[in-house]
Amino acid sequence: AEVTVFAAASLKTALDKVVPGYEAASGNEVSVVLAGSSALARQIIQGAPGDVFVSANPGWMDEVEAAGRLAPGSRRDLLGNRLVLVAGVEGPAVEIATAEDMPAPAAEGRIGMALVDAVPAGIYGRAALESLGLWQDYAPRVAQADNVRAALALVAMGAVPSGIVYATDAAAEPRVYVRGRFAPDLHPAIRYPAAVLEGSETGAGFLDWLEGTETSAIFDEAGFEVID
Amino acid sequence: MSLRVEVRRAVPGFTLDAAFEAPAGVTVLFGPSGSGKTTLVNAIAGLVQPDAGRIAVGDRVLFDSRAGVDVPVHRRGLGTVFQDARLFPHLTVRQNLCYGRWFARVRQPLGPVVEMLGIGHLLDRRPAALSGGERQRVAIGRALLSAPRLILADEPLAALDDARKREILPYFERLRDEAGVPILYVSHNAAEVARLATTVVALEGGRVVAHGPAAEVLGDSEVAPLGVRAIGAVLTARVARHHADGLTELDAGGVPLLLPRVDRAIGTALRIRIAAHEVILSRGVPVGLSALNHIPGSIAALRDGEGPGVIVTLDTPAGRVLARITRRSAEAMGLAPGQPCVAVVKSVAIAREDAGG
Amino acid sequence: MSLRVEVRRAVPGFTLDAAFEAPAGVTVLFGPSGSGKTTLVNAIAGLVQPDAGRIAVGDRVLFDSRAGVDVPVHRRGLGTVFQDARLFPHLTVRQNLCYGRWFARVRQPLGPVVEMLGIGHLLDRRPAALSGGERQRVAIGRALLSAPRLILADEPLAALDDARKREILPYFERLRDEAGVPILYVSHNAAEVARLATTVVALEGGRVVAHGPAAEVLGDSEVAPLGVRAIGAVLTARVARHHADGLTELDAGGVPLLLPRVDRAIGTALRIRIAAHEVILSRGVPVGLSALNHIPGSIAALRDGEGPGVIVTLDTPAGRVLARITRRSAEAMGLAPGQPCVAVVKSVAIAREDAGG
Amino acid sequence: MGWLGPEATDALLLSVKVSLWATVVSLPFGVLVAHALARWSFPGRQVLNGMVHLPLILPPVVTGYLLLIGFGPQGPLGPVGGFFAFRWTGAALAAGIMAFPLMVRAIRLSIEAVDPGLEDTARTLGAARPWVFLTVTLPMILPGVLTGAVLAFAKAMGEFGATITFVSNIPGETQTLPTAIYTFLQVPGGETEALKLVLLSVGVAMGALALSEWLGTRVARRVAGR
Amino acid sequence: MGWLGPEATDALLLSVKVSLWATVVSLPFGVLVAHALARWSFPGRQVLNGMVHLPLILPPVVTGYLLLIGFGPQGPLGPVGGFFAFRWTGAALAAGIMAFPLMVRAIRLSIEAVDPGLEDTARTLGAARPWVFLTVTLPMILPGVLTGAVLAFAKAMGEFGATITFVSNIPGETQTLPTAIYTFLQVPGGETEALKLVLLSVGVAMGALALSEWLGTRVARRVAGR
Ligand SMILES: Nc1ncnc2c1ncn2[C@@H]1O[C@H](COP(=O)(O)OP(=O)(O)OP(=O)(O)O)[C@@H](O)[C@H]1O
Ligand SMILES: Nc1ncnc2c1ncn2[C@@H]1O[C@H](COP(=O)(O)OP(=O)(O)OP(=O)(O)O)[C@@H](O)[C@H]1O
Ligand code: MOO
Ligand SMILES: [Mg+2]
Ligand SMILES: [Mg+2]
Repeated sequence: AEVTVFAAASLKTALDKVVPGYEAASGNEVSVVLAGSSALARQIIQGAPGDVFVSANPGWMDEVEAAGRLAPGSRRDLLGNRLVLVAGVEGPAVEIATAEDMPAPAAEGRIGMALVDAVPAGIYGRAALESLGLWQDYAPRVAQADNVRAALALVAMGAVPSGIVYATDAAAEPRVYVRGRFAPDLHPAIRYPAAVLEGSETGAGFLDWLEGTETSAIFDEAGFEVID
Repeated sequence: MSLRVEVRRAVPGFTLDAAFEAPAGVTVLFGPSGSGKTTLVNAIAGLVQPDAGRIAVGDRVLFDSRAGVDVPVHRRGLGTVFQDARLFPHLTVRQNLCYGRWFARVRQPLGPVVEMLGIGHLLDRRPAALSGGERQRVAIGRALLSAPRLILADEPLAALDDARKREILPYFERLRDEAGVPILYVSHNAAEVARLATTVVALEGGRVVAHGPAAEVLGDSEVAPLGVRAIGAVLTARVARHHADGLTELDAGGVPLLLPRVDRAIGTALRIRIAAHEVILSRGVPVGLSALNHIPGSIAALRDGEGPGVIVTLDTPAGRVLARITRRSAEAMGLAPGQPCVAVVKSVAIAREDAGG
Repeated sequence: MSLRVEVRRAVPGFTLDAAFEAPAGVTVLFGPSGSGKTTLVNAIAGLVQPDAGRIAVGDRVLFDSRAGVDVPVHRRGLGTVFQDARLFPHLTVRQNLCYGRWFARVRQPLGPVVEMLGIGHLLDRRPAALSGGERQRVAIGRALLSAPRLILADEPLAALDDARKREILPYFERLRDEAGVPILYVSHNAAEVARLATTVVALEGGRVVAHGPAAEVLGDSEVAPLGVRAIGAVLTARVARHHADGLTELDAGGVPLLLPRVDRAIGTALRIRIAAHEVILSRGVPVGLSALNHIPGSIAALRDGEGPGVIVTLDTPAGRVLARITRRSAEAMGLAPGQPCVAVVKSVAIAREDAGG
Repeated sequence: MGWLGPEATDALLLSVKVSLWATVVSLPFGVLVAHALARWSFPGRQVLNGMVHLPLILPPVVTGYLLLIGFGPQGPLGPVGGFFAFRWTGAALAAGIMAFPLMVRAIRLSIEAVDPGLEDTARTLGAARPWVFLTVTLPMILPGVLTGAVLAFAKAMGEFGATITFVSNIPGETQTLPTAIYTFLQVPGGETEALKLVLLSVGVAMGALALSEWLGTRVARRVAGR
Repeated sequence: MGWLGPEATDALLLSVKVSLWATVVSLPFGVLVAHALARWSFPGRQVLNGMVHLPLILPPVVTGYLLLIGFGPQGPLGPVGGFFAFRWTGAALAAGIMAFPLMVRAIRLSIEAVDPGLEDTARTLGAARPWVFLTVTLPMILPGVLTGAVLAFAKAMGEFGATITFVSNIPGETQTLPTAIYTFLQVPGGETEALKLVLLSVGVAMGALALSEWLGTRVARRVAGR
């Protein structure tokens, strides 16, 4: 049987590692369709043939659910993530809970973020800065990229001194250094909801596999918080 | 089959308003540069739409503004040869020639046309590799091969040298005489006009200023539409004998005329043109002169021409003959209407180029 | 200033290999369609590169394959008039005319050229709104106004009617005589050749088949490069008197010749052409004839021409005169070398068109 | 193509297939529309012109979105949606639409350069307008048509936004080279893989371009008879 | 423009500014490159041709990345990077580069349609090649140049991928209409706002298109003297 998984593009690395194990165990063939959560959600609403949807954004999962495209009761929060402040220069990593905790690289030059009104990582980041009371200050300096990977690339290439990205992205990019971790309560919880799509026969099995211990290790290694 | 044209068309700065009838044969349209010849040809071809008028070839109405008739260009069955050759650059000469044939009612063989136009060695070339004259010859062949009901030729020979002109003119004559295809022929060249024209239409400033059978229009000393040098008489003669020394004797109303061999059967009617400026007048029959042709007659009129010239109209058994001489000679000779007089014409002055069948 | 040309250029199917020298004045280049005239003109203009050769105007070497000289087109200082007018479509007639002037060493006034060419009413139009002839006239004006060192004219008058031709030719003559600008002039037209040519170069199949002063080449009964009709003598004469009746008397080596008024000062030297086919021979001085000009002389040679004709060369005080008559007349008159004979030429037969200053 | 890995090979082959179909199928329409815009006058000419250019003006994502909605189950084109939705045919459609303005412009410009006098002459020789088009205009504009086709092909090879929005990024079905590149760019360290694909895509498109230049010169020489 | 809200108004004005600059500044280069490709022969002609077309072939994001790397601190163009980085000038650069192939193609086609005989004639009349170009070729290709410019403008108005990747999305500085549209499309329920901006953008580009058609006909008529 085949399993088509619609997943937010940022999950690629992890899913690439998960899939072979599942295929070996189940004998099913998995096709991973990667794109922005918004594009995937719209396509699912328009009838895209899939079995599982893993969104980087609860909002878009809500939309899909409202459109009646989810297998009832199959939605769950699969993963969580942390926001970090990365910089091109090495230094100690701090926990950021107040404005004073912000590391030096963020104080000057532009800050790379994903679109602060549209892309989840950007929305969370803006919320965090607002909680810290820094948004007014930082807003003019923010360079918004169309996705969080592009924001990270800005830092990696030295185009900006610092950026706010997911911990998972920072972990895999050798050219950047994590200089701060935002306290989880500064922004709404970062959740990657997953669900089986309506009418799918193979989706449930794959979703269960995603929650298995073997996969948890993979996600954990990639820097995600595995939610039980 | 005759062509009837009645066309009005105005563009800023120029109004064409011309009506004429062209019987079978060649109707030559002439007039100074900018007089509207090309515009008229285009209107007949259907390439420009007249503001008003009617155009018919025989019974076939091609355009009638009142009846709302406007036959599409490709149904008009006209062969056109334009001033600029307008060959299809992407086709070889052979393909250009065959283009009209694809659509023609009748498929003529390529051979005779190719040979007549001397373009056999060019068949596989493309137009860009042809000289100006070569191009024009191919354009003529292309039009001929489309088996048209009427041929529109807009100065088709303007770019050709004299030798080629002499070679191609007979084909137009043959078309006129044998195929019965009417030809509307734009030309500046007096010799071409005289040789080809059955009917002459003179345009000036978009209007017809003279119109009628070639003999009349060209023989009328008051109408000099081609300029003084073009005045001349057009006579009809029959081939009487072919002499052994290469001369052909014509009989023009009883008057023998000698000219270099004309390859026509004895008895054939020919039109010959005697240009007024090539005629010498003599009081009596001249002796000891190299000119062989003497046409006796009596003076019908003396009319002052342009400059120091006088145009003398002579009534002769051969028809009206015009002579352009100086006023000084006329006075010295005491010429007056009613007087007998002999027109002296060198045999070779009735040139082949000016004699047509 | 003279033009020296020596050019070799081969394209598949055609090889141009021509060398000639053109002294000051007009050098007419003629030959049948496809003989390489346009190719030669383009080589001189610098628009096609010869495979080998040398081209120089006066001291100025424009091209020399051995010395590696190849002056860029725009530095050659040549005025060109092409077979197709090649006007700039985006410029008005006025702007077209001024184009060459912008770059010219000398700024001639527009007025005289515009008037001479009769294009005053067209100045604000664009080329697309001109007739074929109008376009060509503008092209001529444009070249003239660029104040060139040498004018290259590739059949500039081919598209013009006779009246316009007659108007424009004098300007080429004036250029030749007054400005000392050498002109290389491609033409098919015998009258143009005779009138303009100082030197004649005949091309055939890419080779020079005849070359020399116009009087020689055109007066040589063996070289008939323009066809039989073009044979004629070119004489030099001086304006002797202007008569009240509109005739001008010339003095050609003591022989008086009358022709319609020539607007030149008394004493001016003129070249006149007497076409062989327009000459009538008479054993004695003829009487009672309208032809005014009698040139006495003696027969130098009798040569069989094409067809039934004979070409008679007459030595006269005015120079060599050629007459083309029928063999029949020659025999009837018993003509033989050494005999005295009179050439009879109608005054108006020495036409203005064929007389140039 | 072992060094590429099976996914990349799939993406490459799919991209070429999608781009070829997009080009070939849209070419007749492109010629037709270009001819209409260059030579006919009819009501709605300006509207047609505008519509042809829309994909150029709109951000590709918007075009993709409009296609998604249009061919969706509720969309006006829903009935044929099944043929395109989330299939390579849809990718070809998206690529074809995005490339269409380029194709039309190139062809239109070359039509406008054809001397109408030649077309007139063909008509006087008995050819009805469609024949004139086929035998005179079309052969003369071949270089322009070729240019238009290659531009369209190149554009199709690079099309990303509209494709991924309309038919997603399904490996083996709609994952073209550009979407594969995007996927690699989404993961840390994917740049090397992405670069490989970029070079591949550039190679193919440049090859097409060079071929077209070469063909174009030959065709132009033939047409001009030089 | 009250109904638009200040951000959308900013984006609109910025888009127009960026697109105009992109078009105007690249136009001379476009004409030059088109002329070189159409009429000169020199070593590297094919390479130049390929480079000009690269932005068409590459997914826009890749072009954006290449610009980012090229103008980055370590990039070969780093020294002038400051002029472009995260500024509207950079947006104009990205848009200009993306639009360049369209511009060059349009102009090139119209240059190829100019009768070389006319240029030859101008040379015989004393004009050196640059003068010939300015006084004969350029005026005759004006319709093509206009077409190229408008195509480039329209493309620039719709350019998104390369722009956001190169200069990010900084409201008032680099937030063009397409990025604003993208932003709205990313959030559930943002379609209505996005649609508003799409219509706006389409309106501007269509206006430019219509203007160019009108001008083009006039210029063509003037040039052809009809
Ligand atoms: N599109 C146009 N707009 C304005 N005037 C025009 C247009 N086309 C032609 N004319 C004018 O119409 C007149 C007739 O032109 P036409 O080409 O018919 O002349 P023609 O008799 O063929 O001349 P030629 O012997 O020089 O070829 C000319 O005065 C010309 O200037
Ligand atoms: N590009 C070319 N390739 C091959 N042959 C050519 C090319 N250009 C010209 N020719 C040939 O060269 C010869 C000379 O052509 P050219 O145009 O110089 O003749 P021309 O004497 O000017 O003729 P016309 O009086 O008809 O204008 C012709 O036979 C022509 O077919
Ligand atoms: O994968 Mo996302 O939708 O760019 O956060
Ligand atoms: Mg005309
Ligand atoms: Mg020639």
